[in-house]
Amino acid sequence: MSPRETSTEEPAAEVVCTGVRRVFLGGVVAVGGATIRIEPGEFVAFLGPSGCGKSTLLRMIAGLDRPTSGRVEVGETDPCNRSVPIAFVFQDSHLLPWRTVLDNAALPLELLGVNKSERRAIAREVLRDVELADAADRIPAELSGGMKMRVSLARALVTKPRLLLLDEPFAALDELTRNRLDDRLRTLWRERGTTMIFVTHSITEAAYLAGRAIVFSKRPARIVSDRALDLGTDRTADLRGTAEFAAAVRTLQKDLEAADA
Amino acid sequence: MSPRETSTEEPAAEVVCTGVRRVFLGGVVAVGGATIRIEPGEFVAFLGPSGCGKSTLLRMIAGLDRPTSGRVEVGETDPCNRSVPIAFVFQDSHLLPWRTVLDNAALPLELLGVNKSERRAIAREVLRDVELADAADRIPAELSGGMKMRVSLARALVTKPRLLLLDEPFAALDELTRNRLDDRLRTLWRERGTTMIFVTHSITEAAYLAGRAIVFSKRPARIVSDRALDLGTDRTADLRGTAEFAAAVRTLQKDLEAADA
Amino acid sequence: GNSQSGSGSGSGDGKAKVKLALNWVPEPEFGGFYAAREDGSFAKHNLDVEILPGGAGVPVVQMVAGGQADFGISGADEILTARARGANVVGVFAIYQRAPLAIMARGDRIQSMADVFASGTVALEPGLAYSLFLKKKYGFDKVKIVPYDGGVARFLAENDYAQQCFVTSEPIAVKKKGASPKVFLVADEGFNPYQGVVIVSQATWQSKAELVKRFVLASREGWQKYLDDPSKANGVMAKLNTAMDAETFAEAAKAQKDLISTAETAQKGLGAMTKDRWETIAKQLVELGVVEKAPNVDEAFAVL
Amino acid sequence: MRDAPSSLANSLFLRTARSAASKTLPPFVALVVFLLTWEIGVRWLGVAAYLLPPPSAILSAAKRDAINLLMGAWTTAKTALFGFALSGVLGVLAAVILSSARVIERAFYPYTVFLQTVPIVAIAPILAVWFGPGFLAVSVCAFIVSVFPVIANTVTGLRSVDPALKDLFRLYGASRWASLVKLTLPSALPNIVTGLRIAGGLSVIGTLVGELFAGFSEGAPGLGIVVQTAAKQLKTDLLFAAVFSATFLGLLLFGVVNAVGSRVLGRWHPSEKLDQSEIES
Amino acid sequence: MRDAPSSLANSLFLRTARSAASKTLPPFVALVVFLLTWEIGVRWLGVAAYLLPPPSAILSAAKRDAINLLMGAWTTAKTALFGFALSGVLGVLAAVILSSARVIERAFYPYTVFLQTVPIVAIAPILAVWFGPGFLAVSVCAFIVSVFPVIANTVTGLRSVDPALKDLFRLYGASRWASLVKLTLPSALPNIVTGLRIAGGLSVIGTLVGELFAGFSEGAPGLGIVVQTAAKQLKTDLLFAAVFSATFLGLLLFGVVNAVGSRVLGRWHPSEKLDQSEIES
Ligand SMILES: Nc1ncnc2c1ncn2[C@@H]1O[C@H](COP(=O)(O)OP(=O)(O)OP(=O)(O)O)[C@@H](O)[C@H]1O
Ligand SMILES: Nc1ncnc2c1ncn2[C@@H]1O[C@H](COP(=O)(O)OP(=O)(O)OP(=O)(O)O)[C@@H](O)[C@H]1O
Ligand SMILES: [Mg+2]
Ligand SMILES: [Mg+2]
Repeated sequence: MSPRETSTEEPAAEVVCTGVRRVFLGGVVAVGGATIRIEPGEFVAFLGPSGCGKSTLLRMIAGLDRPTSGRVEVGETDPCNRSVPIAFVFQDSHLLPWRTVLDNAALPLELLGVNKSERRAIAREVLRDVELADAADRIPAELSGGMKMRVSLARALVTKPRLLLLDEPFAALDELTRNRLDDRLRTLWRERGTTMIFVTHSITEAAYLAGRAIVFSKRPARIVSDRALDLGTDRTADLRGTAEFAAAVRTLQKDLEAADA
Repeated sequence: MSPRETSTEEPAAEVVCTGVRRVFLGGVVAVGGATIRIEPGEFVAFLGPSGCGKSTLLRMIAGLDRPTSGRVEVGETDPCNRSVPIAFVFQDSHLLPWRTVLDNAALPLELLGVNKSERRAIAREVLRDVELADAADRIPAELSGGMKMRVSLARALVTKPRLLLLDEPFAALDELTRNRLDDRLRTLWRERGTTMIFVTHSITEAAYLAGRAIVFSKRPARIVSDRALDLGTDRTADLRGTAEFAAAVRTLQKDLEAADA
Repeated sequence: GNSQSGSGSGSGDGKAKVKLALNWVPEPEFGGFYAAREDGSFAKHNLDVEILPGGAGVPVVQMVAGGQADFGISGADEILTARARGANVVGVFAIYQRAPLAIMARGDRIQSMADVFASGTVALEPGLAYSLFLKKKYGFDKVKIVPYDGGVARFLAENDYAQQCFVTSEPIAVKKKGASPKVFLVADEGFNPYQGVVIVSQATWQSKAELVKRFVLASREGWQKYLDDPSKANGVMAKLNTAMDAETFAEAAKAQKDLISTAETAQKGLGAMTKDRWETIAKQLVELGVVEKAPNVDEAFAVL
Repeated sequence: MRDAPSSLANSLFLRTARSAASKTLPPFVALVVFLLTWEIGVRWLGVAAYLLPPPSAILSAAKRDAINLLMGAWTTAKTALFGFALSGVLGVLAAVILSSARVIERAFYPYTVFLQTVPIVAIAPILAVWFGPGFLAVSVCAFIVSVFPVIANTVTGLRSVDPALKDLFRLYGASRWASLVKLTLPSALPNIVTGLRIAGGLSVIGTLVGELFAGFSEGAPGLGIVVQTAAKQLKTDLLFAAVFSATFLGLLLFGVVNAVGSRVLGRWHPSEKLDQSEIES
Repeated sequence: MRDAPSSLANSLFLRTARSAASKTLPPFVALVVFLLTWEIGVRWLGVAAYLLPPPSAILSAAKRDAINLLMGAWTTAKTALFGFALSGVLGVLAAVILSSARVIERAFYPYTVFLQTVPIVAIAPILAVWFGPGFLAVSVCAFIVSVFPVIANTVTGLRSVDPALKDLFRLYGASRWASLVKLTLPSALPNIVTGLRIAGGLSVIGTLVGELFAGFSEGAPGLGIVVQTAAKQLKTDLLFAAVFSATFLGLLLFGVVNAVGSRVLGRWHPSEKLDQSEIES
């Protein structure tokens, strides 16, 4: 991954949720009082049953929604102020249907005022990283489901945010591509030290990627477990065969079963 | 799963693809000459890299798209004639945004002319099977990603089609829910004997569910391998621990690596 | 199916129900008909007349020719033009012996009709025969011709602005706002078609001459009453046309008196028409290019 | 403790009141500000009252002639409403037929422009002779003037249906009728509502114009006639009073379309969604 | 072998020709059938020529008065085009301002209905006095008549933006301007195009009416004057010739809007997508 070259490295952001609740109109409690503190530069995986409130929590952290009660702070400010640059890979790809893949990927740079040739060069590079170099000139309607998600990922990676939120970015990808992108993401994290929150339904993926895994209960989302995953910093495909990895996966599995009950 | 009770059981349909090619405007070859014969009542998994052409092939089998050359036959007729009832879980949920979950799920019955109370009763039952009984009165905009896909699954299961096509139906679900739904689907298949084609990126899911797995190459989709999975008819969670299962998974993994190269 | 409007069909009390289509809202120019209705002249002649007031654009000639109304109000020039196009209507009673059509203008500069066309802006309704007549007589090359917009606001707002008018209407309205318009009748310039002409379709005229005759007699009586004392009919019309106040009604009724009642009508009765006049108009219309060849005036009007 | 329910009811009442206020207050304030600016502007600039009277003069003319205006408005309203209803029904129907096949659309859609460009003066004689002068003929004028926006918007709506949903209906062998009723028309609703919004105002102006060409009335002359006679008599205050009465009719139709629209579109369509801020507060 | 490229070119040519034919043939055939039916119908039913002349009579009137019609059409076209352009620009601008805040929309959107319901007769004197009679005043009439559909459609379009995409822009801290230019306006384009489609026809009729109230009747009188003159002199054949000239102008605008629309919307929007069958063949 070769994201935008900037001269000054911005520090990773800290995320603090304090008693965050979100009740939707009609009384659906999506998040039922979550208190989480994520240190700058952490790589955290969110796990939990379908419909438990993970996406809702992520949206609040991104400042796209407000808690009904409780507070969210990113880099010590309200995320709704947009003072901390955040990137977000939504659960659905949400591409602009009238733009080519290239210009979709370059959108955040465009909004930052980067000039056309520069932003296109950067976007082209990131598209190569997500294995979409040959689809740069197509429009979203001409892409497969997995390709759309990869464009959406590329769009999040062109900038250098202080916090990167990923909502099941690889669910629609085959295992091989997924593993490759896992590795890229991990490398990127090590290079940049960005704070990352990663929602996934794959326990192995969570264990492989994250330094910490938070498991949520069925709706309303409450924290069932919050574990550090001490599997070292250098993670390669071999890790998947080790006993520690298997143990970590098993623990998370148990947590999830508890969450589902 | 308790789908619609009908008096006469319709036989499962046979699917025959002969040299099917699909070239999109602009010269993108999505499917590059696929010849497949699927016997009535088979449960086939399609595997392949992202963007290789699986969805395109499925759409042609459903009669929603026409091959540029070659022929598709379902139950010995052109699927575009709609003479053989087919159900399809699309890769995206594609719900009617103005309808409640219940009425979305009941849609195929409504189109068949089933009266309101009856179709709602059936839909309610199927929604219970996909663990959405409490969301029956919401509209799609109020659902999580995984919930939407489950509504879409419920919609496909309310009727008794002769052929059931599933395009990554469980990708957005957590592992536990996914396993439960895998089991339900397998039970349903055994009860009804419907022909099923199941696209998935999860090798273990493919091995667990299907009696036969077809692995496609990178775009344009060509068949890399076509294997029977002789893991017995009674498949339970225990199967996942067996050596045969691990072997089957390993073989498919190899095939996929070959496909990706 | 042209006569479904029930022309002459009997009503409950044996009166013939007929419709009279006006080409404008109730105003003194139709006063005689309201007088005939109010004072019982129509009833006396066994007529039950429904008066239909309309907007400025209503197609009276077409409706009478098409049978949607039994009687209508039009002008001699329009009748001849209509006949030339195949809409066969017949004039049977002419209210205005002298056309009330006029040009009004402001300013000391203007002493005659010729001065109106010497400079400035003149508002004329496109397509009117008399505007063609004025064009032929004075030429429009020194003035800007704009379409008459149905109102008089611009007349007050702009200098050097003249416009077409009905002597009974617009001049009175602007006088009330303190302006002193100079009014020049087109009739004085040599173009003087009968106006306020009651028309019937040729078919009606041929099949129900008796009914038409009764209508004309009643109208004549009504108009005589109106000329004698317009106040009662004015009161009725004022209720129907609220834009006009009582004072204006009275002034308009006074202003039109001389155009309706002339030496000729003193002799032949109100509404009289002569073949000479009709032939003059027919000739003028041909000269102005409105119609290709002069229609036969004998069929265009009927003296009763 | 015993006060709790009543304070709850109270706060509910306050909320409803606040929401109603937030809906009616802005247009009201805007109106007041606008009228004040007009009044002062006209006086200050010395615009002649016979060109543009100040609102106070219009108001007093409206009071003076209240009964006539009301009766005129009633005549016009009936006619406009019928023309509007015709536009709604026939416009949607025409759009459905036009969209039923590409060939039909190509062949006929362009010519519907004729309805929009034909001046009433050209067809008034035909209408007056065919339908008889009065209500029906004028309604048809209103219809002709207002139907094209309904057609154009509905066609856009029908065309914009999500292709994936079309596939879904095709897959389940939906009949043309079922697809139309259960998929295409509901998808097109936001566009249809917009078309009707435009048709509302147009049916009013169509009636005003139609009254001048095909309207005969003994009883209560419609607002179109009032406008024309007032112009001739230089009663500009009355003229504007009549124009505003017509606008009020247009606003009523607009309001009805909006209300029905947001009821039908309800919570599912973004064009009818409330602001985030409104949900939150 | 050597023939291959030329046969390829040939088939490409055939294809293009076929596609062009499939676009122009249906409206042409429809027109011919319509005119024939009209001609025969009018003669058969014995409809009076002064009410509705047969197409042949209209055609010969058009030939007879070709020069007047052409010059009138030119005058009208210029004016309508300017009014249309004003509607397009100011309408979209107004809609953007209206949509910029819920309060503004609530306060002002309803009153834009006034533009749609005000009769030209009411404001013509003001326009003529302020702008002087002629091009500008008439253009303003065309603008007033045609702007509301642009506003209403654009507002619907601006409101219908996918909330998820709005979130995306919010997330990346897009300025209001950037959101407008890069998200909201492109999303609203299908609606804007529909609004312009309606405004096209309306600007033509607005010009015809405006010419009667604020134009010139000598020099090069527009089609509105021709229509009025013909109506007054019962030259119904010329009247319809002028009406059809106006319709033709409307069709031109409609065609231009369609062409620009499908260019801009291109392949991404379903309302401009080709049929499956057309892709296949
Ligand atoms: N706008 C809304 N109105 C009402 N309820 C909502 C709304 N959005 C989400 N919900 C509900 O909130 C709950 C949490 O949704 P959320 O999307 O956060 O789940 P999730 O954990 O991301 O699930 P998944 O893994 O399936 O994506 C769900 O039960 C959902 O139905
Ligand atoms: N309408 C279209 N026009 C042009 N190319 C298209 C179109 N639809 C799909 N394609 C291309 O066809 C190829 C196959 O797409 P398809 O959706 O079948 O892939 P897939 O195997 O389902 O992938 P995934 O696993 O990501 O869903 C892709 O490269 C895609 O870009
Ligand atoms: Mg989610
Ligand atoms: Mg796919």
